[in-house]
Amino acid sequence: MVTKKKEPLVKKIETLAKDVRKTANEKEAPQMDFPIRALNNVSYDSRKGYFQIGDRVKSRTLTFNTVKTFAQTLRMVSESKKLIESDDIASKREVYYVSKGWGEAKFDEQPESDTVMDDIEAHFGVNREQLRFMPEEKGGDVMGKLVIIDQDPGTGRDIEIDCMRFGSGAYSIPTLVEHLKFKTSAKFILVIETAGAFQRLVKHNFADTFNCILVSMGGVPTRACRRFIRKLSDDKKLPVYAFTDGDPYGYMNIYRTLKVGSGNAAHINEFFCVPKAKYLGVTPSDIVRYNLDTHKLKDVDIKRAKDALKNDPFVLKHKPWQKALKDMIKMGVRVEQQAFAKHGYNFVLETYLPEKLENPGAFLP
Amino acid sequence: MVTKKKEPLVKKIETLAKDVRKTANEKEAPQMDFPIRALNNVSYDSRKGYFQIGDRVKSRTLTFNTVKTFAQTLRMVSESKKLIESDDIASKREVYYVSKGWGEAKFDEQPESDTVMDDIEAHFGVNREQLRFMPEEKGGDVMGKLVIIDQDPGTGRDIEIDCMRFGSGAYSIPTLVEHLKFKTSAKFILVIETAGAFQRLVKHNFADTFNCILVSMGGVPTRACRRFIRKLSDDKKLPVYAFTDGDPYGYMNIYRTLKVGSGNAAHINEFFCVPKAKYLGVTPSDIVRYNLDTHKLKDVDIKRAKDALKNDPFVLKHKPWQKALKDMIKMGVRVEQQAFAKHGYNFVLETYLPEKLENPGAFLP
Amino acid sequence: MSEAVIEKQESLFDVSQNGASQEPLSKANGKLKRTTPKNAQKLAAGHREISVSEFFTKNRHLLGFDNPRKALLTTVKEAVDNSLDACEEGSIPPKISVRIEVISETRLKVTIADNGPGIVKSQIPKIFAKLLYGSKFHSLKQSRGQQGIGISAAGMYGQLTTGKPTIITSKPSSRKPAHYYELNIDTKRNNPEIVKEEDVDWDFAKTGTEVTIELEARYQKGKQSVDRYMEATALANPHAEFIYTPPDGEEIHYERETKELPPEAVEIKPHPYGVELGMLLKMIKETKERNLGLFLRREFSRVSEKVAEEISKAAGFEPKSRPSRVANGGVEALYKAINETKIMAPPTTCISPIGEELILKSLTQKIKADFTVSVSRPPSVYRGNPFLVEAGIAWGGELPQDDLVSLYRFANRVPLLYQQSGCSITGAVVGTDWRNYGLSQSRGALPAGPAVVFVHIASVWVPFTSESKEAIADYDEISKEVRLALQECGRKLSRHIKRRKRQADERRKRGYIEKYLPHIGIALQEILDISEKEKEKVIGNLAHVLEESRGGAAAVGADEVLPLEDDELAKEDES
Amino acid sequence: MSEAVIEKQESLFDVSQNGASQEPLSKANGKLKRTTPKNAQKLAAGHREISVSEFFTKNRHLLGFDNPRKALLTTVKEAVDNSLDACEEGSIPPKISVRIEVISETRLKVTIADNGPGIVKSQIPKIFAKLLYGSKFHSLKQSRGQQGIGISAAGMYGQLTTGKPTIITSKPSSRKPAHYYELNIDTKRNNPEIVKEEDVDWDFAKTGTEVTIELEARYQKGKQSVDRYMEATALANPHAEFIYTPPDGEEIHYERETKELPPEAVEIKPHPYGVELGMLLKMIKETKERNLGLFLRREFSRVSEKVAEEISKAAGFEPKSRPSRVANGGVEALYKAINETKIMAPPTTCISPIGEELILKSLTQKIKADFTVSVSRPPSVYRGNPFLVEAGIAWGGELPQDDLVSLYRFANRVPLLYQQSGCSITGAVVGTDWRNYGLSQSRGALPAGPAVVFVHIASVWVPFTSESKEAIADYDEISKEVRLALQECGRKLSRHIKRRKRQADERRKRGYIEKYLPHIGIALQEILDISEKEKEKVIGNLAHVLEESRGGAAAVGADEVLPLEDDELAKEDES
Repeated sequence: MVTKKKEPLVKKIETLAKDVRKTANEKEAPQMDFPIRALNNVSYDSRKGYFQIGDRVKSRTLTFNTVKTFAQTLRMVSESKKLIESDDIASKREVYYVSKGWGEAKFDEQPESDTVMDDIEAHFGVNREQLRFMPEEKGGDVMGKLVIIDQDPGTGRDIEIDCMRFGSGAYSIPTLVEHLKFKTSAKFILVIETAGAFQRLVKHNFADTFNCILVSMGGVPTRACRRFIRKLSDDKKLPVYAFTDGDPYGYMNIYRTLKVGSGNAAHINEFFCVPKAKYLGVTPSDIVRYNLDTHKLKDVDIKRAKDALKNDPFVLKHKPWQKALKDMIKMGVRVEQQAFAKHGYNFVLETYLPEKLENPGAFLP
Repeated sequence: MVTKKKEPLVKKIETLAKDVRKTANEKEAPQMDFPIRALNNVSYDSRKGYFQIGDRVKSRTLTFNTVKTFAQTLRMVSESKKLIESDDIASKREVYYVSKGWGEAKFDEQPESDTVMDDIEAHFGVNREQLRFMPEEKGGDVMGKLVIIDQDPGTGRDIEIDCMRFGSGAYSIPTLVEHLKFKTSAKFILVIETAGAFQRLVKHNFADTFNCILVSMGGVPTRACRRFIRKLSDDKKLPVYAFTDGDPYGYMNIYRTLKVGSGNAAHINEFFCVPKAKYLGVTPSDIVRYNLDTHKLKDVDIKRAKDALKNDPFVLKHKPWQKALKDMIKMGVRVEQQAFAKHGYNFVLETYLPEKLENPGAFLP
Repeated sequence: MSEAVIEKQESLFDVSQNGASQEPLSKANGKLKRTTPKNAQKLAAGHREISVSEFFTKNRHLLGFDNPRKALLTTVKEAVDNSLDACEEGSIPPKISVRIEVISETRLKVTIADNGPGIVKSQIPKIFAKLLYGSKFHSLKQSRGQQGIGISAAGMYGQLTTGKPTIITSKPSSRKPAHYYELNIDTKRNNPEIVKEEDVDWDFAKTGTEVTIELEARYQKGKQSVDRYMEATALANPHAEFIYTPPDGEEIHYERETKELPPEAVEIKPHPYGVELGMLLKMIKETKERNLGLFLRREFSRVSEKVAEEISKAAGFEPKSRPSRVANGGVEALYKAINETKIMAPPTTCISPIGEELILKSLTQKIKADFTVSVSRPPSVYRGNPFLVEAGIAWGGELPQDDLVSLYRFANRVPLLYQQSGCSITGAVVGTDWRNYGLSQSRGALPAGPAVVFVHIASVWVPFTSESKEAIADYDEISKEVRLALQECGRKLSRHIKRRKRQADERRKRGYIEKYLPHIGIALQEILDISEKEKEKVIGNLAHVLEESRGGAAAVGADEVLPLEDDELAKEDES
Repeated sequence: MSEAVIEKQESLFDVSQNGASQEPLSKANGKLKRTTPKNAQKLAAGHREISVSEFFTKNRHLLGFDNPRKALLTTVKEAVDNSLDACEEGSIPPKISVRIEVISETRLKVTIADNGPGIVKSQIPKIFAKLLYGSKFHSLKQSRGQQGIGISAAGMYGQLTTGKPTIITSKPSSRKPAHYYELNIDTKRNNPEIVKEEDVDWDFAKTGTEVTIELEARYQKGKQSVDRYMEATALANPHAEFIYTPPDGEEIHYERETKELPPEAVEIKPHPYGVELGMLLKMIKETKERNLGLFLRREFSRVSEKVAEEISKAAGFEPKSRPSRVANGGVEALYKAINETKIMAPPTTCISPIGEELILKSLTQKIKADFTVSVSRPPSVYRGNPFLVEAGIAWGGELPQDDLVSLYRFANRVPLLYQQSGCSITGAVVGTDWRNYGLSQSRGALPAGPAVVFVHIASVWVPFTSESKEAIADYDEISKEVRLALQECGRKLSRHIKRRKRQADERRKRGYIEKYLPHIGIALQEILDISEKEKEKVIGNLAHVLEESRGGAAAVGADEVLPLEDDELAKEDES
């Protein structure tokens, strides 16, 4: 393992520890501050483009009631410092198991350790990945006009990965993407909800034909996936178009999370969202225009749409989304990406997407 | 699209259609046979190595009660022929949507079309992928000492994908793998349940150190994933070692499905299982040997283990598995892959796996 | 709430009547303290007899006057039961008018008139204003009646809550004017108090009786309403005509289905199997028969000379033994002997069924259904008591398609409106597998579907689960008969439903040819690239094959979906 | 099942007593047919009076003899109630023995003895073998008693089911021998029948009464058992001593907590607000007072001269008006006037509470708990009836930790064992938020925890929901008082529980210093690479800080988990 020069985050950790020691030795109760991670401490500024955490802060002072969490927080911070210094990583689950060596201070259930981890992220204003804690799940597949520059884990030397050279396969995004660099001649990134739709576009060489990069999210995009798209689009100034099922889940849980982040993760949305993403489809108006087969909206869909219309700062800012959700509620139906197959399997790539891509200005914000 | 010479499967489809026409014109009721896909028509022969379908057959004769399914079956078969001839593919969901153009013969819900698809697979004794129907989900990640040979979807020319050159990323297995070819110098394939454990091994260059190929299944392996491992291990005569959580789900739902297939898919297990797989861990005896932190078995775990001991032809054939399941029930606990983190994050790759790999003869069958 | 109000008020009322132990006013307002202790002599002085009407004034819920809603139903029910019984005893096809009028928010006036034989003048006051005065209490045969309490209790409740007397008009002779009475009950003495009496004209019928009671009550629709009671009563009494005027106006006329009266139930003697030890002792003590054999033969039914001898000997006596000898210490042996001797079941002439035909007519006329079935079971016996079960089902038509069926329960032609869930009739309906008969049914529930289910139990002694007489106790013998009756109805119904279904099926299948065969044609055309003409030929041939196969279709295609017998194994290949 | 058996048997019994309309044997076995129609004259001949004991023989469930299990409880309850009442009236601290013996599988013998004043010889037969004979029916004061039916009904039930007479031994004088009687009831005439009588020695007490009844019954443990009844009765009657011998042997002795008898409840006149219109009419018709004013003042409580005048005038009369004038059409106006006039609440001397101190003593002695509280509320009034609520809670000790609390309900010191869920006491317990007082509680359920909850309602007239007198009706006034009493107990309890919790908390927190502070030390050492000595210093300082902060700890750390207020938004970032 190579020891690098002290990282700024390590310094921050040391400062925290020093503060605790100093306060203790002054016979005062040490204290840690955390921004409050709740919807009423979140704002959405369409210029900034993501859900942003507000000013409200919660202080955790050392008391009998907080002493266990206090100890766990410091031990986890220390764990993070060790990982950074040894250039290692640990999954959230692994960190939870590490705590089993902490005697009485161990976590009983993983949600407890995840909460402390979120607190630490928020306290330092960094993301979990910088702390060297990584999620269990990786981040989706990529193919198209893109060369990714990574390092060989053995030699540390740069390697280039050409995402046009995967045949029918694809590049699987790693959990940590911060160190990746890119080369590309693509004109846009098309982000796709389902692996099935992705596979069809791969099979038919869509990326080459339209000179683009395809990303498959496989449902709600993971942090790694969002960060990858964000970094790629920022570095290479590429527009990002989202293509999901036409239902409140696709609109709100998938697309909105991709674009502006979530309320719960407001303290790190800054890094983990893609503000420049635009919504290509499937929109409620596509249902009519392409005469698509639909399914009845479920109660949970309607609830989700109504909640969004009422509470979601993103929707409240964007009239077109309000209209889309209202239209959907009124039509009472939802539509899937695969619905185009009714007109032939390749209708989606031969007709729908080309027609849509001719006028990106009409995409939903 | 390039038209190739007539495939054997197309001939089979034509034969079926001709039979129907001939019988009809003789004023007899046409009939189709399907092997019965149920556990009581399944056998396990440890020499063959997979769950095998028995002789019992169900005949579907054209009657008022069967006429709808009959029509749907023939239309889907025709769909398959079109896909083969145009060298195209269609996801299960897409096929379901295509049926929406069949008027009264359309499928109301996808499970109906999936059942007809299974019937067709069973009737022709081929797998769905040969019919050009593909699942929605892809098949897991790969990295290590492997070069995959695929074709460029645009040019149709061979391309080589070096799985050592992905940095922190990985190769994502496509839904169809039949056409892939391999070059490798690896000594074995290590198949891993969780993405987290996989990522740690990638990060620490395990594949290079141990000269192997790593495959991440992400839970129960998909058909594509199983087929990929099977094809790779057959073509290159590589042993396959499985590394999962130590619980009845990891043993039965993940490992057993990987190795011998499932009862429901007995008609295609021949292609979709990896009979030569061996179970590396985590075994119940590892819990004691490595002093691992455990979780209490849930009721569903205990039920799963007891059912397997009672009914599963695979378990009934292998004493060591009976012992392992009984031990687990007796200990009343399960263990996760991440549990090794208690001894340090890299204990698993620096100590556990090397110790295990020194004696593959001791792996569970 | 309202129940309790009543009880409280009664208590105050009673006290006001009590002259005993009135202490001076000053004392009653004093502090709590112990008064002089009473010895047995002093205590004895406080004891006195209590009249039955005083008792029931204080406990009127015992008679069904728990709350204003139930008080209304009880009043109507008691009067209608009396009217029906009177008409039947007079062999007059009943015509009964029931009218409910609103006096104020909490007060209603109920008037019931019948065309029965009327009541002789001298009996009117006692029948309507004396508790425990009646004709049916002692008879062992099927009857609607209570025990000579009902109508007087209703009058007493009215008097208590409104201060108004009960008004009776009765015309026992077609040639003379009617008697008119206004009556109160003197509750202290349980005796009628005549407020007014005179002769009047009355033209509802040639003979008959009319009673009017004003009472604190509430009219409310629903399953336990007077509306439902009238509807059900009309269903179970197809020989009677009812004119019902609810408070909201619209008169409802239930026509009779027959002019013929039901066969009269004959009174029988008790069956030996049904006698308790204490009673047997009492009977043998009080018998006027001169020996054991005669006692057994004459005071019980179904005891022949031979049986009497058998019982006597088994008990260690002779048929000639004197009853007093047996009474003196031999009763337990006699009791045992009776229950060990084989005795013929009791006669069943004491019960009077409605009859299959009339139930059918009644349901057909009164329920707007498509199809009606009925069954009248032969009499059976439980614990020495003869009983008989009848059932009917009306199905289809305007009945609601998806609700649970409406269950009408009757005991001796009287509808049971309360305690449906605790009743063994309900149990038997729920316990019958209606899916066999074409209705849908959830586990442990009534069947669902467009149907009315009618069940009548007729017996000398209906075993109710409680004093409120609204649910039948769970006797195996009775449940079994109910089940058999329902199954018989069910089978008839099922044949009907199946026929309907078959017809619908035929139509549906004929549709299949048009719907699905063309798709087989399209597929063959696509796969084999055949001509339009050849495609049509194949479709035509297949249509022919299907038409031919129609008969055996159901049998062949039964196992359409492949069974997946091991859930755990089946789940694993979902991708 | 068993309930119905009883009913059926009664019916046969009654018939056997009936000489009327006996037809020849041959006829009873004949075919169903209509006999000659009866006209009013013939029908009239069938009417006759029915004795109250005949009525109750046929309807014994009305008196609590629904089934063998309940019959046992009712018998014990009636006898014990009588004994307690007798002792109290004789100002003797009660000592009562209850013994249940097994005769056969279905037959038990119950013997209850008391040390009351005894009964004079001449009264014994009527008190024990005549229904509706008693001393308490007419008095408006708190009493346990039924209406002169209970013990005679128990005897009648025993006689009917076993043929055995009721056996009474009573000693009204300490200097003379006791009277011994064996009694049956002549049900046809509702009169006692003396089987045997003699003078005997009896040594349970100086004076007193013992009654033995053999009956068909079942002994069974549980919430509705005699065991529970005895335990509860002892709890609510701390001035009484009980010696209870259940059939399985082991004698249980409940000691008395005081020798002092409860204050005697004084009889009062009815309050005007509680009178129904019908009663008022009757009262004014029958009054012997010479004018309206005196009638109002003397026959009601709380009517002063001034109030009487006010009422009279409001009704359009003068206080001097003759009652007969008012009776003649002025009663409705009088009724209205009464309810519109302000009248003082009734005197509360008619109720006799147990008292806070005795409830406390009783609970402390009889429940193995750690901590006991009690509350006796001041009297209050509902609808003119005075009443009073008392409550107590015993907590901790050997009581089961996780079960729902045991609720003991009482009305006038009599335990209520049935219909817990329908009772407004239960409603008030469920409706109280016990989490405020340190017990856990699910929505709509009794609280859970190691506690016994005791609630007593004492009143001249307890408003039961039904004849079975096992549940109290939902009067706002009563529910409110129960709630207030429970809340007062709850607050006391909560102080206790909080103190306990605080102590446990202290211990727990002291443990925190040892458990968690070293980990803060380890983390600081790891991060800052400090020496072992410096680490110990920091830990020591932190321990000091924590010890100092102990007081305010609870307030500061309340919001430990960050709130996620929008579920929908919160879910999306799970990776």
